[in-house]
Amino acid sequence: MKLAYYPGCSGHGTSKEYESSTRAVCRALGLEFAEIEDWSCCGSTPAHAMDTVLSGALAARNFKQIALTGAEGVVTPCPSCLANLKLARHRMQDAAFKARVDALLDSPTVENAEALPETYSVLQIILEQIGPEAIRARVTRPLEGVKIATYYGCLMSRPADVMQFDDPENPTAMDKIMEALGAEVVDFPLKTECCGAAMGVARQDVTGSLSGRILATARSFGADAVVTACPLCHMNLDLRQGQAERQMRLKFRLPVFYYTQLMGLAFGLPDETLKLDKLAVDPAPFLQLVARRRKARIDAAAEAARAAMEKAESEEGAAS
Amino acid sequence: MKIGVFVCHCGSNIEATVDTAEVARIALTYPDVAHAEDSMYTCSEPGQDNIVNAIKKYGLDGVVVASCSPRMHEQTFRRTVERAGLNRYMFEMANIREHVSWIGKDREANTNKAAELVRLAVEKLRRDAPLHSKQFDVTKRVLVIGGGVAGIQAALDCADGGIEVVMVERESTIGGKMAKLDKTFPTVDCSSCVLSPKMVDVAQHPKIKLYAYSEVESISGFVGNFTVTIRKKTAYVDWDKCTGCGTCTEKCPARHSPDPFNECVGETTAINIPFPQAIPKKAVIDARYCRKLTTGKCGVCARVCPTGAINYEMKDEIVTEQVGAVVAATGYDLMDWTIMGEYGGGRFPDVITSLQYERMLSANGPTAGHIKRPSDGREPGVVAFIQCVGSRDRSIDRPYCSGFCCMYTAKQAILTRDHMPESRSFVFYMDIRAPGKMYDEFTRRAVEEYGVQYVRGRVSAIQPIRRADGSLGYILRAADTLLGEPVEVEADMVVLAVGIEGAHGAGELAEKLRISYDKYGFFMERHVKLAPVETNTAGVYLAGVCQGAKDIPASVAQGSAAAAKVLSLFSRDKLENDPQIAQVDIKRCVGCGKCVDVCPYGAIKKIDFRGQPKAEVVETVCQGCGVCNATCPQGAIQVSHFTDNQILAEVNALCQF
Amino acid sequence: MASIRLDQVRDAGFLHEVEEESGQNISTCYQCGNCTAGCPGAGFYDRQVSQIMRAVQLGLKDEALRNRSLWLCLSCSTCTARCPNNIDVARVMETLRHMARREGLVQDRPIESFWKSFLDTVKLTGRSFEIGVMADYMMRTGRGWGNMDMAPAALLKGKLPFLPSCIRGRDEVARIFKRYAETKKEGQQ
Amino acid sequence: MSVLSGKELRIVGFLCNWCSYGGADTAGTARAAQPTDLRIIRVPCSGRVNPLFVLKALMNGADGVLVSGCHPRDCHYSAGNFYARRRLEILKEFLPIVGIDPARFEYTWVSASEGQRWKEVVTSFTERIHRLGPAPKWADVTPRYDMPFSAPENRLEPIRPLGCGANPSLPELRESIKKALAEGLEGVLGWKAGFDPLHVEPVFMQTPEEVDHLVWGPFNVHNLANFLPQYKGRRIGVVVKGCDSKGVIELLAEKLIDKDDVTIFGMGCNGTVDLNRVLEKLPEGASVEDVKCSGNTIRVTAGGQEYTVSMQDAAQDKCRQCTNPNAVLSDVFVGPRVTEPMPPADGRSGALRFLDELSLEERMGFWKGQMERCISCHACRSACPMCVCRDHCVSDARDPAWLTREDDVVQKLFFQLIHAQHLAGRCTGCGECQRACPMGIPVFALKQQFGRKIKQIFGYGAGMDVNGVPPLLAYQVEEPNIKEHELS
Repeated sequence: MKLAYYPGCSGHGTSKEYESSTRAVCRALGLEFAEIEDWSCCGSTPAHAMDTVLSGALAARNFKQIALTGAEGVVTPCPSCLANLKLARHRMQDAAFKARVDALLDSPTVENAEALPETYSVLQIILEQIGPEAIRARVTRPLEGVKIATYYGCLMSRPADVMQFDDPENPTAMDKIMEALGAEVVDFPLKTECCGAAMGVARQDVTGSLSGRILATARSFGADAVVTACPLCHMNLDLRQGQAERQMRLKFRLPVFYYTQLMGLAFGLPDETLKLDKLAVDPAPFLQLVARRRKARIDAAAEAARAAMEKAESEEGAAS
Repeated sequence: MKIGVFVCHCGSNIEATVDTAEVARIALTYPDVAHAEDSMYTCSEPGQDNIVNAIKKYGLDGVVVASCSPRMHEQTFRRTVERAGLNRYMFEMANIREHVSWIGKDREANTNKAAELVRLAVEKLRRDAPLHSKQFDVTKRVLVIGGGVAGIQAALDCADGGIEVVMVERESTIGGKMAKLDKTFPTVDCSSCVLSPKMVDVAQHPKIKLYAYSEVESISGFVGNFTVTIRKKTAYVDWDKCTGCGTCTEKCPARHSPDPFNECVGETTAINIPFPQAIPKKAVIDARYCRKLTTGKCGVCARVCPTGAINYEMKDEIVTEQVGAVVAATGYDLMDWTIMGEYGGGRFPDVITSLQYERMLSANGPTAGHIKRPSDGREPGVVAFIQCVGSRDRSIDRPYCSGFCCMYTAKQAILTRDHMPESRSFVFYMDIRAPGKMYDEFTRRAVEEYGVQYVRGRVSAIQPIRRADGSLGYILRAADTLLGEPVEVEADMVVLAVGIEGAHGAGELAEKLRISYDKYGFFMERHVKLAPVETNTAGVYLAGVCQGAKDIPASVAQGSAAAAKVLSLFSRDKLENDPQIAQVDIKRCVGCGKCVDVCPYGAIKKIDFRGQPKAEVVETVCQGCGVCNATCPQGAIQVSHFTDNQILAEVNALCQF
Repeated sequence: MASIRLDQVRDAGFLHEVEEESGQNISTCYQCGNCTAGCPGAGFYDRQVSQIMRAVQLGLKDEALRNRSLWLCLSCSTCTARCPNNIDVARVMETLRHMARREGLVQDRPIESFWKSFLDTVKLTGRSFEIGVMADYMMRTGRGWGNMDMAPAALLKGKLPFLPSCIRGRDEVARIFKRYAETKKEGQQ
Repeated sequence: MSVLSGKELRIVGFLCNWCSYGGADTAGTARAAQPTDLRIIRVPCSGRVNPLFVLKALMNGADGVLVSGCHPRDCHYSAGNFYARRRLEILKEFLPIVGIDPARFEYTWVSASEGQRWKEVVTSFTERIHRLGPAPKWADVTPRYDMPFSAPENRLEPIRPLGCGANPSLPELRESIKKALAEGLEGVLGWKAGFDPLHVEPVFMQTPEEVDHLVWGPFNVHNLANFLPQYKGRRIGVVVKGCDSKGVIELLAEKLIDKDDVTIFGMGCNGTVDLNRVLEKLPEGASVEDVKCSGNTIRVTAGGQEYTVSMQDAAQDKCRQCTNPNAVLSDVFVGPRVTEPMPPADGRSGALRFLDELSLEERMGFWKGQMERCISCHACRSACPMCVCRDHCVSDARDPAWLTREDDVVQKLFFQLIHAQHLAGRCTGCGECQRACPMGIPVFALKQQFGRKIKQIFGYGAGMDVNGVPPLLAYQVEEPNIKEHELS
C-alpha cells in the first residue's frame, strides 16, 4: 500500500526535532512516503471542541490533498493529527455527517466514504512493517544499561475501536522498540495517563500537576529518561518541565526524548537530523550515562578476552 | 367435531388490553366451534372445573384455551381435559398473554390478533388425533456430574433414597469451590468443618460410586435409559494401592509445580494430594511437571512408595455406565480478569483474586493462614477490595451480577481485621446486594463493628508506585460517588471480587447432554420460575451455580431439589414417552432413505416391508424435531400434532391471497 | 437552598436531545463513578463528570451546562475507555460543550479564547503557528504571560518561528470557516 | 382472516418451541412492546420448517415471513437449525426468480433468554415489511407471454462445435452390448427409431436383434436414467450421453439404485436437437419422409420437399452450454472422447438471462402468463429422473394436502415450486422437465435458479460424484458462505 506523509503543524514549530528525526529514522529503515502538497492544519483539539463538522471539514480538505498523491493511506507522527484524521474518516462513514462536511468544502470528497484514506501513526508502521527484529539488526550503538519510561499519552490508542492499534490500557509498541534498541523499559504505570494536553496555554496549573505526576512516577521507577511519540506531551513534559517542577516543588531533571531520537542515536544517525539540542531538559547526562555503560561493557569484554588468551597461553606453555 | 374455546382474562393481565368476550364471540363463528366463553382465571380450580363441566355439557371432543404461554400451562390443561375423559392431546393453546396482551396496548389490534391466534389453535385442533404414550423400562441409577457441594448434596439425597449414584468429578478430589474457602458467611464458621463430613459420607456410602479425576466422555440414550462413557484420566498412581500416606509428596524433587488447588498462590510438588481432607485421598502426578515423565530421569516416588502404587506407564481408561437420570452440578470458574488492563491484567503481584485471598486466609493454605504480600512476603497494612470486577460490566460483555461477591467481600474484610487488627480495609462497591437471611446485618457489621471503610464507586485504575524503601504500593484511582469527589487510596494489597462464569468446558458438556446454555456457560433451566431444576432434556436436572450464580445454601437446596426430581422420576416402574413424535405412513413411503440420513438421533431405521424398503421410527429414541418431516419429499413421515396439514391449515388460515 | 422539585424542573426533552446529538444511551449509566475516578481533570472540576451525567439523566439542563468542567475537559477519553456501560462519555461532554456554546453558557472564556485563537490562525494561514496563536490569545484575554517563561527557551531553541508558513490553499481553508459560520447563522435563525 | 386494514400487514412467524418461542415469551414477560402484526406458528424446531411452508405463505399473499430458531450449536435437537440454515438460506436466494422480494422473508436465531433481542427482531422486521408495503397479489399482476430468449436470433452460441453425423463407433457399441447381454445382463436401455425418422423412442433391449436397432444421434433426447429406479434389483445396462450419466450418478449417490445392478455404456455426444426447432421449419402437419444428417446439417424431407436445419439453430439450450459431453461415469466407453470445453464465463441459460433483467413484478407477470398456459399434465414430473416419489407425489395427496384442486395459476405455480424445491441440490440439469412440456413452458429455469445458488454457496453440482451428498440433506457447523442476516 502506498502511503503519504502528513507532518502536522507542530513539526514545523515546537517539534522540529521530532519531524526531523522521524524522517531520518524512516529513511534509515527504508520506509518511503509520498509528500503531500500544500497540506493544511487538521484542526486539532480546538476544532472538535468547537464543532465536529468543522473538525471533519479541516481533516477532509487534507484527504483531498492526500488523494492527489495517489496514496491509499497516510501516516503521521503526531497523535493529535492521527486522532483527528482517523475520527473524521470514521464519522464520515455516516452519510449524513459526510454530507455536512462536504457542504463546507469547495468540492465534496470522494463519493464512497470507504475510499477515504486511512490514517496510521508512524509508530504503527515502524512496528508492523519493520518490526523489533529488523530494528535490533539496524542498531550500531545500543542504549545499554539505561532505564526508559515509555509514555504514550491518551490519544494513541483511544478510542480503541477507532484507533485499532495496541492495547488501550497497557500499550507496548514503544516498549518493544526501546528493548530492541538495547534499553531496559521500566514497568511504567502511567503510560496512558493524560499530561494536560493543550490546557497548558490557558491553565498551567492543570498541565503542571498532571505532567508533574507523570514525571515523578517515572523517576520513582528509576527511569533515566522518558520517551514519547507526541509533540503536545513532549511540550508538557519537556518544555514545561520547569513549570511542573515549580508546581510539585520537586526537581526532576528528567530528559524527555521522542522515541525516534533514541532510535536515531542507536542507529548512529547524524546529530543534525536528531536535533538533540532542541530539547529543553539537557540530555547530556543521559548521553554520558549511555557512553559510560557502553565503555564499561567493552572494557569488561576486552578484559575477559585478554584473560582467556592468557589462560590459553599458559595452558599451551604447560603442555609444551 | 365439537370444539370448546375458553378465553382467559388472567385477571387484568389479558383483559386490560384484549376484549376477551369479543374474542369468544368471534371464536363461535369458527368451524367446529360448539362453545366459547371468557373466564376470569382459567387455570384456577373453578376455571378448570368449568372446562370439565363444559366438555360434559356440550359433548366437546376438543378444547382450546386462549391464555398464557403453553410453556406455562399446557400440561395443566392437558390434565384438565383428561379429567373430563378426553385424550390429553385433544387440546391446544393460544398464547394471548405473552404474545399479545403484554406486548402492546392497542386494544383493537390485540383483540383481532387474539381472535386470529384462537383461529390457528382451532385449525390445528381440528386436525389433532388422540395420541397414546408408549411405556418403557427405567434404569434406576443416577449420574451426578460434579462433586462440589451441590453435587454432593444431590448424590447423598439420592443415595439415601435408595438410588444408586455414579458421581463423576474431574479434579482428583471432590469438594469443589467450597473446599477452598476458609470461612462462610454470614456465620463465619469454618467451611471445611461443614463440608468434610459430607465428603466422607460420599466416600463411604454403599450406594455411591465415585469416579474422581474423571470426565464424562459421551452420553447417549434418553430419559430412563442413558448410556454414559466416562474417561478415567491417568493419575500415574494405582489408586487401588495408594493409601494416601503422602510419602511421595514429601520426597518429590519437582517442588515448583503450580498449585491449582491453592489458586497458584504458592507451589506444590509434581505428585501431590491437593489438601489433607481430600476425598478420595489419593496422589496424582501432574505430568507437565513430573521429572520422570518429562525427562525420563527421576523415579523417586516409585522408589519411596510403600505399596508400589506408582505406574508411569498408566493410560486413560474408558468405562461405561447405565443410568436413568443425570444431575449436572458443574459449578463455576472465575472469568478471565486479566483482560482488564486498568487493573494491571495480572502484571501487579499484589493484586489478587478473592479466591486466592481465600486460600491465603485458610489455615491449611499455602501461607498457613497468614496474609502476606506475594511481592515481598510482608503483611499488608492497607487492603483494598474491589467489587464487580467483571460483573455488571457491559463493556466486556459481562452484564450480570455474580450474586455472592458482596457477601464474601464483607466476610473477607472482617477476616482481614481478625487476622491483622492493625490493618485498614477499603471496599469499593457499586451497590450492596445482601437479600439473604442475616445477610444485610452481616455487611453492616463489617462497617459498624469492624470499621471497614466502604466507598461507593468503581475503581478506574490501579497504578503502582515505587516507594522510597523500594517496596511497591498501589494507588487506587476512584471516586466516592456519595461525596461526589475523586478519591485515591494507597493500598499494600488489592483483592478483586472477580465475576463468575460457567465452569470451563460447560458448553461442551451441555452439547453432550443436549441441554441449552448461555454464552457465559450457564445451563438453561426449563422454565425460569416453574422449572428451575429441570432442563429442556427430560431426565437431566441442574444443581448449583452451573445454572446461575448462587451461594452455598441455595446450591445445597437445589442439590436436594434435583435429588427430589430424580426420586420422583424413579418412583415409577415404567416411563412414558411423549407421543408427539414422527410417524411413517407406510403406504406413502418409497424407502428413499433421506429421513434416515438427516435424523439427528439415528431414530429412523430402514426396514424391509414385504420386499419393499421402508422407513421405521424407533419411538423411544425419536424426539419429535421434525427434520425428517421437512425432508421427506412425499410427506410420508409426519410429526404427530405438527403435521404438514396442521401447519398448512394454520398458514392457510392466516394467508388467503 | 431549597430542594430541587424534580417533578417540576425535570426536562425530559433535554435528556433526549443530548442522547440524540451524542448518539449515546445515557439511561444505561448507573452512576458507578468510574468516569470521575479516572478523569485527569477531576481535581480542577467544579462539577464531576459522573454528576454531569446524573444531571443529564435527571433532565437538569442548567446543572449540566453551566459549569467550568466542560471547558476543562482534556478530551483524553479515559472516561470512555473505562465506562462499564459502553457510554462514550467524552462524546457526551463534547456534546454538552457544543450545547453550552449555543446557549451562551460558556463558563471558561480563557479556554474558549485559546481555541478561537488557534482556529483564527488556521483560518488565516492554513496551519497553526504558535507565536500567532499566543499573540492572538493574549490580545483576546490579556492573559498568557505565564507562558512567557517558557517562550525564551523555545525561541532560543529555534522552535518558534516568527513568520507563519502560509499555504497556497489558505483561501480554501478560510472558505471552510466562512461556510461554517454561515451554517451556524442559519442554524440560529 | 383479513388484516387490520391501514394498521397491520400480514406477517407470519415460524418459531421453534424451545428457543425462539421461549424468547418471545420472555419478551412478553418483560412487557417489551412490539408491533402487533406478527402471527406466530409454533413448530418443534426450525428444522421442522419445510421451505415450502414459507413459499406457501408468500404465494398465498403474506407480506412477510419470519423463521426463528435456536442459535447455531444451541439447537434443542442438536442439529435441526443447521439443516434449517442451509434450506432457508437457499430459499431466500431462490425467491426473486418468481418475483418475490427476498426481503419479505428472513430467518434468524433467538434464544429463550433473549427477550430484548426478540423485541428488536420483531420490531425491525415489521418495520422492514411496512417499508416494503403490502406484497403484490397474483390476482393483480398483469400476465405477460413473451419469451424472447427462445427466438432463433436470441439463442445462445454453442460453446463447442455441435454435430449430427453418424457416429462411426456405433457398431462397436452394439457389439459390446451384445457381449454384455450374453454375459448375463437382463437387458439394456437404449433408443430405437420411432414413428417417423425425426423421432426415436426408448427401448429395453434384451435380444441381439433389438441391439441391432439401437440408434445414436441428435434425436436421442430422452434421459434413460429416468427408467432405472423401476428396474431396481435387476441386472441391466443403460446407454448414456454425458448429461444422462449425471442422472445415473445422482441416483447412485442417493442409493436409489445399486451400482452392482447397473452397467453404464457411453459414447461421446455431439449435441441433441430441440425437435420444436426442427418442426418450426416445416409446414404445419407435413409428414416427415426422410432425415439425413451429416456434419452439422440436418436435411429433412417432408411432403416431398427438402428442408435443411443446422445444429446451430436446432440444438437444445442445454447442449449449447454443455461441459460434460462424455459420460462422467461409465463401465464401457466406446469410441473417442469428445473434447470437453471450459465452462463458459456466464453459464446462465437464455431464460435466466431474460428473467434476471426483469423487475420482480415483471417476473410475477411472466410466471403468471406461463402458468395460465399450463395444462397440469405433469409431463415435467414424469420426465424427471430425480422425482423419486413416483406414484406418491405430494401434489396429488390429501394428506399432506399441499395443493387444492383449483385450476388457477397460484396452484399450478406452486406445483412447480414443489418440484423445484424437491430437486434443489439434486437436479443434474438434464432439462427433461422442460423438453417434455407440451406447452413449451421454461420450467427448467426454476431448477436452474436453485442450482446456481447451491453452486455459489456450497460449490456443489449434482451428478458428478457417487459419494456426493446433496447440500440440503447435510450441514456444516460453520458455514463459510452463509452470513447471518441483518434484520433492519
